[in-house]
Amino acid sequence: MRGIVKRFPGVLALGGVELDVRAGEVHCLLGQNGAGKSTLIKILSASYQPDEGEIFWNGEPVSLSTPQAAMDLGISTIYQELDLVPDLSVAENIFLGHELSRGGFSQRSTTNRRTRELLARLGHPEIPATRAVGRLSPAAQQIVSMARALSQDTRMLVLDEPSAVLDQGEVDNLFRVIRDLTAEGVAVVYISHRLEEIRQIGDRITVLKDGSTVATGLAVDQTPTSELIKLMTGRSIEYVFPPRGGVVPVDAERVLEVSGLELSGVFSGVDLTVRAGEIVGLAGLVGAGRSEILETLYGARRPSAGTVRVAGRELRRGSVPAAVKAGIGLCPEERKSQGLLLDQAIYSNITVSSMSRFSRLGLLDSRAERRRSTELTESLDVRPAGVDRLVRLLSGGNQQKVVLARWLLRECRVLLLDEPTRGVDVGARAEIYALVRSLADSGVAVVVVSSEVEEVLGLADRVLVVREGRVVHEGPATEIDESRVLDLVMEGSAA
Amino acid sequence: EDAANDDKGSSDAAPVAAAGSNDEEGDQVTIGFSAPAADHGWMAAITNNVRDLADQYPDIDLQIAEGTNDVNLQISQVETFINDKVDAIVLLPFDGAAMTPIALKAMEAGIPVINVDREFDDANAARVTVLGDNYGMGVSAGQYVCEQADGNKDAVVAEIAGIDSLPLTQDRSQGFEDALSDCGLDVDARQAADFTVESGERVAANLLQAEPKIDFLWNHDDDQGIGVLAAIENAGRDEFTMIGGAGSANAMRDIQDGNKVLKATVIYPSTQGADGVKLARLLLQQKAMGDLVEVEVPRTVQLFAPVVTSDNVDQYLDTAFES
Amino acid sequence: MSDQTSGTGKGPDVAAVENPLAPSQDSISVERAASGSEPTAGGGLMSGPFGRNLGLVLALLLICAAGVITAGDRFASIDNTLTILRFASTIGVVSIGMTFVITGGGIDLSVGAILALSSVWATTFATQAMAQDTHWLVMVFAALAVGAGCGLVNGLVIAYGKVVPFITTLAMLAAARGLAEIISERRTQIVTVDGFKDFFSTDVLGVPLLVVIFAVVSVAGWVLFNRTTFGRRTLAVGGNPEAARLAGINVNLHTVLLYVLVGFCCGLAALMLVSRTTTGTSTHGFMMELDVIAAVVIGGTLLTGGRGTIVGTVLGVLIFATLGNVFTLNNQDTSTQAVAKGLIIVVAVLLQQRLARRASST
Amino acid sequence: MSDQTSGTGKGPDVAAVENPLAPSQDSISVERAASGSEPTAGGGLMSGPFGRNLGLVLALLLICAAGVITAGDRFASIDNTLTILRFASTIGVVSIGMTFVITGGGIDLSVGAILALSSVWATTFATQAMAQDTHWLVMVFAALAVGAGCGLVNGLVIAYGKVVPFITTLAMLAAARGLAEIISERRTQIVTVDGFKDFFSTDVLGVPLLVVIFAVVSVAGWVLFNRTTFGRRTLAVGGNPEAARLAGINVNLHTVLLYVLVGFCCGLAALMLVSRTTTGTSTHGFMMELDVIAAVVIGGTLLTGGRGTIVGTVLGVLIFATLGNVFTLNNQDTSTQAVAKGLIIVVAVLLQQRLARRASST
Ligand SMILES: Nc1ncnc2c1ncn2[C@@H]1O[C@H](COP(=O)(O)OP(=O)(O)OP(=O)(O)O)[C@@H](O)[C@H]1O
Ligand SMILES: Nc1ncnc2c1ncn2[C@@H]1O[C@H](COP(=O)(O)OP(=O)(O)OP(=O)(O)O)[C@@H](O)[C@H]1O
Ligand SMILES: [Mg+2]
Ligand SMILES: [Mg+2]
Repeated sequence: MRGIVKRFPGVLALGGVELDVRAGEVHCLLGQNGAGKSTLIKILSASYQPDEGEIFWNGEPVSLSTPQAAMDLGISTIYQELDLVPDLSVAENIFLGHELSRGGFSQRSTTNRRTRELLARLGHPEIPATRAVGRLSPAAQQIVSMARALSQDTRMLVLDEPSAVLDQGEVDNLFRVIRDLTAEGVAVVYISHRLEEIRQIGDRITVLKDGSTVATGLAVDQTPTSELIKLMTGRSIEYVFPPRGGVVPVDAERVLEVSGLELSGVFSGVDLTVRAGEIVGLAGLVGAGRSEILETLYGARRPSAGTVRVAGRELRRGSVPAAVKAGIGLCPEERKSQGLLLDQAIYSNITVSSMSRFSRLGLLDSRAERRRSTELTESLDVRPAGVDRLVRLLSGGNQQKVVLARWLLRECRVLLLDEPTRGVDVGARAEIYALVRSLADSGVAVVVVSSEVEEVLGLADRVLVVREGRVVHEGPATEIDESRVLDLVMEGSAA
Repeated sequence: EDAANDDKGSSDAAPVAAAGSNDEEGDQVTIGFSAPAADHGWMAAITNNVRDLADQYPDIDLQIAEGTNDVNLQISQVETFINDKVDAIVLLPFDGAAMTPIALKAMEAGIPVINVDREFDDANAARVTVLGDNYGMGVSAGQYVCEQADGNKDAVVAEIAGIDSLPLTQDRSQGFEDALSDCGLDVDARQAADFTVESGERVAANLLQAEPKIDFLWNHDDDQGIGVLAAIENAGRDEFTMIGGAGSANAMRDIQDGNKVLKATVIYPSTQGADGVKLARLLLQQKAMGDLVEVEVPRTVQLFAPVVTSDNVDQYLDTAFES
Repeated sequence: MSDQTSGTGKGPDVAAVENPLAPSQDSISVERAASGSEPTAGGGLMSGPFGRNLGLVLALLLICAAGVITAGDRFASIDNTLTILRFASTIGVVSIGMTFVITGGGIDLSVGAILALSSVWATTFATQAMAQDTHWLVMVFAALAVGAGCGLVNGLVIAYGKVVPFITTLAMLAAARGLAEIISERRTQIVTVDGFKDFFSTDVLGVPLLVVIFAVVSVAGWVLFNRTTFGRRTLAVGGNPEAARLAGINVNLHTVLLYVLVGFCCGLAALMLVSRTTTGTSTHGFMMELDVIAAVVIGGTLLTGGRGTIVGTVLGVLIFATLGNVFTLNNQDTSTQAVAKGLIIVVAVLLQQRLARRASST
Repeated sequence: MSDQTSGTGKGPDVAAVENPLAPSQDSISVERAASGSEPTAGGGLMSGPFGRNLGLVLALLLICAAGVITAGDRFASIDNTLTILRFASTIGVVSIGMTFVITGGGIDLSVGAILALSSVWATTFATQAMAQDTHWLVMVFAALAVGAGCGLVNGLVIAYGKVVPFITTLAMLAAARGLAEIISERRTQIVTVDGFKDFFSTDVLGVPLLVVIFAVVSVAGWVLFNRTTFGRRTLAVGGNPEAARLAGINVNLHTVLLYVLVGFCCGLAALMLVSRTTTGTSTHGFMMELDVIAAVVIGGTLLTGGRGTIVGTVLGVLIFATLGNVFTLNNQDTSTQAVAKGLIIVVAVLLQQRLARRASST
């Protein structure tokens, strides 16, 4: 790809990007949130048309006018936002657009058989080929997307943050598949914000910054991480977690008390106490029920048993407004479907939970809203700046920051974070960690759910390990290490 | 006209025509009745009159189907009557031609059909046809205008029609046009409404703007006429003479009270359905029409469309329908 | 990191011998957690037509039971059943087409008007004269071509003009009915071509042709919807148009085809109505759109697109047709019927939802 | 590196022109392709009402120009303007309410029926007798209470019964109109309370009260929509109900309030229509739902919820009202009107979209 330029109204998303990918290599694409990575690969898959620039395939210039044209060349793409059709079955989704059919009639048994083969190759024969995709968990949907990309004769595979919804075991599984493919001479373009993954799988690296290439073709093993970070962010960041503020005093207020919480069929007997100033991390595999625990204590699901107290007062069961009123805030797991009002401006997404603060007799003071939102987005470094922009047009990581900003504004007493750094770049990640820590220091009780064990251990004061809906371990983060957590997490599957 | 005078006043809505031995209780007869949706006053009066009439005769077992403007549904209602083997079917079709095949089927099944108001396109499809005179109604209105215009060839004539896609509206307008042309007049502005008060108001408000000066305004339907009058009132206009249609009690009372514009209305009897049911009963009980020498119920009865003015309004007010 | 994993993992080997790095097979949660606010959502295209349509079947049975109790043999006779089916046929054919359009994320308010225009076009003096001279199939061809043609116009304006379907088809509603009035000069046109009348009034093994057509269209619709690429792509176009586009589907073309399809169904329904009434008029199919959409939506097709069911639509059509029949048999007055109908609709949907939820949660 | 770029590129303009197949800007259509989506329209929310509604204003001006050319002073008179406005008032008030419901992700097909029921209830013999004895405000209260009450029922069934709005309000349509017929015994009820008639027929500085009410409701609606938490919540609930719920908004309660609001508007419109026609009847507001929804959608409110505009709705209402007036002034027959109306609707929307896109891309 040569000199790719892409403009959106008011934004220059790509200003002359260079990328060349060789057969059989894993080419990593790095860049901060909003750097233009997703835009670039959407041009590669002909989802967008570039305003300028040329694409060469095997040395020949090609024009990719429709997604079909790209697919015909053998370019398969897994998009950052899962692009599946919820009401079609797994098999139908995998073969959508290139259905196995005879005279227009679907060949269902062949399709299902090929689907099972593909899923088995990906290490997931347990996903039923005929189940509607909308009923699968996000992780399983990601597997389906992958199977979809592999269902065609692929010469180049493009993956846009595929690991975001996967836990470490799954990521390893993914890498195994990628290695198989590269061994067959397939080129892979891999986008991720987890630099350690790049180390594991990558061959060469291209770094994007603000829509242009700042470095290309760097060999992975010759480039230290610190330099990558510098290239991406333009400054050097000590990729470390903020220091813990010392032991949380035992007599600190018990802000959040959960006892005997149960959601039948999902989890049971969850007891959890979080004191003011404390960060509690929930570790576990995807599907262990951590998100459900957060959602239930937030009132978004009605528990079958148990109580939730905030500062000693019991909350009404299954009522989000009650929880919000009591001072709980939740950054949900799926930001697009659960967190954001995509077609609203950034500022109204930020103020939606604190509107009463900006209103007098129901009348909103939108100037004050914008002012406060601008302060927050600036402190979180949301790009591009400007709170009147539609959230839909932000890159993934920046959208996440908007959700965080909402609860920062609300000044809650309890903050529930479900995968807070999913899709967030290194720089912003450090900022978010620091922010969470400083919130805790100011007396907020924080609960963090993350699939990255490292993150849980590094950020939290206390760790709970969840397996199959039960808390199997509880203790200070300093007294447990990653391998022990993984042992605890895996135990069930071994049994 | 005599029918009105014979009314015993038992009901203002369903006059009992010529009393006599015909009214004596006879064999129990089951009569199916189907009509278009009662979406305007006249049509509602039709069904109300039929119901009231059936209540008066203990020997009539009336089956009334949901009023509908969907011929598909109306056909299936008649099919239900045929399946039920009712003794006779009184049918006021939404569209006469469209209901012809099913009426033929009923007749073939030995069930006499009494066709009301909107005529079938096959004479064999009905045993008796009770017709309002839509064309005649237009003619009556036109003739009245001609009379009042008194030779003035420049008179501005406006017309507010009913639902324009109905054949009956076309007939009325045709009659009006033909009668006007006899005295050298024509329709200068014509707009169609929906037989509803609301549409009458809307159309009239706009029409009054379109025509700064009007001499005569014929409105096809007195129910929508309430709206037309409201619009005239709102516009503060009174330079013309308005003629109504159908003959609602409201319109007649207005005429009686000396309304500024509404001077006349052309009756279109809302008792046709009831007449149909009565004729069906006579037919089934093998009775004949009392005042006729003829021993059979006649094949066609066409109702008269008289013009009601302040001179003769007292005579008609009792039989008028309350819309 | 991964080395740490495998180093400490004492268990995984047992579970997945071949692939020690991969998490064991059951470690990934396959089910999505059903979110509380979306009761029937997962309701499951996959969980079999029975469970999913249980509520509808039950509602239909209840209405039939009411019919039998109140009208006895008058209800439960072959003649009466055929009466219901004949009535359901025209609406049914259009509803099948509408199911595709709504599933594909659109809506068509112009079906009644297209039906009227087709019926008028097929029965003009000129068409009938030509049919007399050649063959009555000329009328059939005219109706189907006009229907599909109107659908094509709808589809083009929606897919390429990017005008929302609601507005486009509302405009078509006005235009097509107006045109029908102009062509017919607001007169009811009577069919004089005997071949046409004879053909459409034949019975097939005692079943009226209209009902046979409805049955054939239903089955063909079911196959098209569930067993062909076209049908499955319709779900994709309605459920996630962006994903469909990225999958290489020509979303615009597909949208056009959907409207042509429903237009064609309207043309067919027009022929059925013309034969039933032996007339073509601009008032045919008046307000039909609401009945059709109601039947489709009650059947379980999602108005926002992406989920549809042909079986549900057929049941929806039958529910409305039977309900009307029971009312007529019981001699109910129109206003009471209207109130009762309103209540029954809501109760039927509530019933359907509760049962569908139960069916999919087991 | 980027210098190579400019070497190969022949210039952006050429590229853009050369590649008509490339969906370029249009294809990004973040929203669903069928929704007539200008990817930028959202940006329009910010770019001031003028740019966004330019197309509508232009369409209205064109229609007015046509009026002036064909009807001269008969069109461009104060009387005629008031005629148009008086007509627009009732529909307009309901449309303002509908804008909220549609923006909130719902739809209300029962507005016409609720209006009819309110008008009947406010003019029954009993109500009028009570009004005579006490004060004509009794009638006002009756209409508003009935309207809001019907809206409440709609809202409860939709929010807590989880029945889709289309079906719920379709059921309400049948039930409310049926009830109106039963109560009025299908008679047109004439208003005899003079206080009521006098009040509603007053002028305020030469402007009829009806028009004043419409203006007040529009302004109040605009403030409520754009400047209050209620309006903001409506956008949130319509745009992404799940996210709204997780942000702490009581989505169910808000949904109920939206339907109560539109019901209240129907009650108010009923009063206006009662005073305008001096009657209450079950036929009032027949088929009004389509006109109202058309005005709202033409105005630019998204049928799928999450985006709405009060100014657009008012313009939409005025366009339809003026169009009808121009037709009548020209003595056009209904059929021609219908055809022309269909065409004009589509052209207006296309115009609006092109202009809105241009306005926001600059
Ligand atoms: N459809 C669009 N319209 C306008 N601007 C857009 C659009 N899509 C993306 N952008 C802008 O283009 C820039 C690049 O976005 P892109 O999604 O490619 O970033 P990214 O590198 O993938 O970031 P992330 O790591 O957060 O996913 C961002 O500033 C974004 O706001
Ligand atoms: N309503 C429900 N009915 C039945 N099972 C459910 C329901 N909700 C959740 N589950 C099950 O609960 C488990 C937890 O799901 P989930 O994937 O959200 O866990 P998680 O630990 O939060 O993972 P992640 O971190 O990826 O979000 C899954 O096995 C899921 O199938
Ligand atoms: Mg991205
Ligand atoms: Mg989770």
